[in-house]
Amino acid sequence: MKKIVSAKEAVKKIKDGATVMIGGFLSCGVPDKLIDALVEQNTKNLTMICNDTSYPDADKGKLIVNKQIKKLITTHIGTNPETGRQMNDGEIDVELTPMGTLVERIRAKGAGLGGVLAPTGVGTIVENGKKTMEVDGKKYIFEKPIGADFALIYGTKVDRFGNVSFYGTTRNMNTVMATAADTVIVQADEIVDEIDPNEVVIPGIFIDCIVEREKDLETV
Amino acid sequence: MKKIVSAKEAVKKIKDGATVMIGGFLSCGVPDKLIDALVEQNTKNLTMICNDTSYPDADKGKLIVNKQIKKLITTHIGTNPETGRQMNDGEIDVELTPMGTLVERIRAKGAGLGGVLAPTGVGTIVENGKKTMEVDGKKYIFEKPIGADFALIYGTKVDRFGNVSFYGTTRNMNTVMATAADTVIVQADEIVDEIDPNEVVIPGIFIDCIVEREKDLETV
Amino acid sequence: MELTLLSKEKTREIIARRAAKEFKSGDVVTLGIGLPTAVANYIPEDQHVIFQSENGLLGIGKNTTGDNMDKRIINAGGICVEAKKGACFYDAATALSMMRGGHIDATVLGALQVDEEGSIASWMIPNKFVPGMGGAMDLVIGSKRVIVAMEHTNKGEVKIVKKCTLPLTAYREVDLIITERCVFDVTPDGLVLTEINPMFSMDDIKESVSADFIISDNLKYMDID
Amino acid sequence: MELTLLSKEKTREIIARRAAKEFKSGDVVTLGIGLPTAVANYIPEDQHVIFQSENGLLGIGKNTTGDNMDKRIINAGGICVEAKKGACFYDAATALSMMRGGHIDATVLGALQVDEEGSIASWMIPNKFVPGMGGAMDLVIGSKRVIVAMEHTNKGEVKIVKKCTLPLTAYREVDLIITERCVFDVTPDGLVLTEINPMFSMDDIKESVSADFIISDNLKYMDID
Repeated sequence: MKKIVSAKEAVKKIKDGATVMIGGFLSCGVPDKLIDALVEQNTKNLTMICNDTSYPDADKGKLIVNKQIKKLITTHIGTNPETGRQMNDGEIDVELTPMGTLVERIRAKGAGLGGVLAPTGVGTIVENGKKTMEVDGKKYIFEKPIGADFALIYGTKVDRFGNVSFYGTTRNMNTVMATAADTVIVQADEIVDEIDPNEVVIPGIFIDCIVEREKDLETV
Repeated sequence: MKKIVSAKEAVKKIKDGATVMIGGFLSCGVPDKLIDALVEQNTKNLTMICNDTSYPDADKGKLIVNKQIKKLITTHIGTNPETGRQMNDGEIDVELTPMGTLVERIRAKGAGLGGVLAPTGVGTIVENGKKTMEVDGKKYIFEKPIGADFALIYGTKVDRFGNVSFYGTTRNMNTVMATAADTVIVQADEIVDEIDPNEVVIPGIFIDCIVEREKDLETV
Repeated sequence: MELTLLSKEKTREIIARRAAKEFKSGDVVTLGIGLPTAVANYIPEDQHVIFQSENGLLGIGKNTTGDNMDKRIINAGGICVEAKKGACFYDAATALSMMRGGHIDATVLGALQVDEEGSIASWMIPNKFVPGMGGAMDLVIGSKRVIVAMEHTNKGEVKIVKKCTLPLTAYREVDLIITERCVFDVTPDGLVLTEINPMFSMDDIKESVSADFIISDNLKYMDID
Repeated sequence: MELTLLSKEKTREIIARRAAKEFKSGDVVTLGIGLPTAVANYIPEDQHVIFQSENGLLGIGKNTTGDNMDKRIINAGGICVEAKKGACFYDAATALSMMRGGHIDATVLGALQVDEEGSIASWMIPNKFVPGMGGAMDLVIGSKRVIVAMEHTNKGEVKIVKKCTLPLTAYREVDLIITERCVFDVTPDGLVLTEINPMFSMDDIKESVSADFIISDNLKYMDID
């Protein structure tokens, strides 16, 4: 049985300077209440690993606007002009990476691999500073695993064993991030007694604690 | 819409000397009717990539007993004494590989990666003849992608778009194999009109044609 | 010199309609954000083309509105869409494996520059416009066919160049370039002009393209109705 | 000299019961085929230990029989089992990621040989017995804790050796060795004998182990009832 806690309680262990992965594609499948609690807590100098920085007034975007992020590893910042401004003004260190490469790096960490060879970005600036290798006459970039101290992820339904199922396009990077952080906190739309074992997308083994969105302990 | 064909028809294109991946863990989640058709067809000199060689009188095991396999890449042959006999007598070339490494090699092929670094087998004979690399002070074995001409896989329910869902422990290597072969044939327990898009495990994009087990066109 | 014979709307329509002809039934296609998204509007009703997106949907249908909107089902542009019959949802690892692994038949995307070797720049103008590459690099390297669908020039600035000066999205991966004025095949011999919009002269094309190109023996007029 | 004080059944019971003490509630554990499988029988009812297997099941329950048997739900030994409440099914990529990626708290497996450095050989005797490694190499390299649970000797042949002579399953990954005669901790200083079956003398142990070992200051008797 996994601990069920409030969003506020869940993010308490995240200290200044921590590395945090956050699931979500734009504002879809994103643990918004966990992010709100992290904004409220005002933890600074975070390294954030995420698909995108959403919009300035939404979820991941709020952490940017509130200047809590020192380093950002992401694939797209086009929907949040404040990220671009902070980058251009040298306030935030942004590492832009191809989406597939970021996903594979996170997955490699969770799967205990020492890295993968990606074809993506060969012949572009993505190659800069990275080792390349030729395999059967084709050039690849060696990409190292990446993990985090915390992963904040979203789940549509989560059972008390930590098993997670999803509805719609909400899975995105939540699945790989669940495997690659020391502490994994899932925000559930709903905590249920049981999920059909055939419909579980993230096995409970990867989850540390659960926050229920609508019935958050602090807000009820 | 994917083609629905008989098992006999589905395996017709598999010619002597082809490389074939076959899903299943022992006799669970295995495309038994496709294998029966391949035994019936008596195609020889095959390279077979599979988790195990099952039992002598069952599914994958029949291909061994019928001496259709020239080369075998697998993780475990202990349940089929005939495989061991053929290996010891030099009748079959057997490459034994750790299960996780085989899965990752197949996945790498399907995912367009040039290979992965696996920690598994470091300091053992698995390392022999392979390149090793150190990453952050830890040694890894460089494992190359592996694909096949054909993948014969199992699905519990398959819809006409090729989407596959599973029941129980039948997924095993079927999911990765679906991504890594030129032609992917799925044997369905049942062909259904539609699968809830949230419950699809293998997206239809990876499937080429479908055989329905119980209502196989040739046996009805 | 900037030619302004066509409205913005008509320009986009010509490009999208032309790009839509590149598919056949059963093809799985990924459309980039912006102009390429409009390509879906010109696929014939009876042609079963399947649209895929990197946020986890195979079988993208129409945009949803009002009560049909579900914020848990979006396309890669963040717009709520319908999941068509036969659709499925999946995670980013699966989505990007589809893309990078060669399982997508064609991708249509916009560009800032394309060059005569088929290299494409689409994700940044240093210090000015840096949205990031998202899944574009994976798509371009992995798709069986890469189609650039873009306005011919950027307010008069040449976009089809000898060699891209902006940071690349991918080196030598483009197969076809479609603009409102013409169509180029990218071949091992270089760009081949295969179609021209009858509203433009060969000189118009030559003046608005800095890449070298060959004129096809079968040069045709583009359909602009 | 082979000591035959214990029946095969009693031998296995002593080992399995001792191994079962290594877990705490919430642990995720993988049990090897054969003797290690019996460990599950000695876990206290109130202790929520979760059993995982590489063929795709987290939450393995009892073997099923008769009408309850479902050939689509098996354990890694091919035996039909029950999926407990809270269980889930997954594919081989996920299963092996759990194992190799350090998500399994403990694994219990048998061995042909274990040596004083904690290396283990369990998957082949060249030209004689070559079942293959299956998921064992991934498990041993990835599990947080690796427990070897095996009969003390192979019909008198020493199994706890200075250096494994058989092909390794993993180099220096074993944490604990449990036999019917004794328990060894594998430490950076070498093997430490921590428990001894009161039916055996220290000389019995020394004669049946070719590895060097240290005797713990807190040496205890094993529970053999």
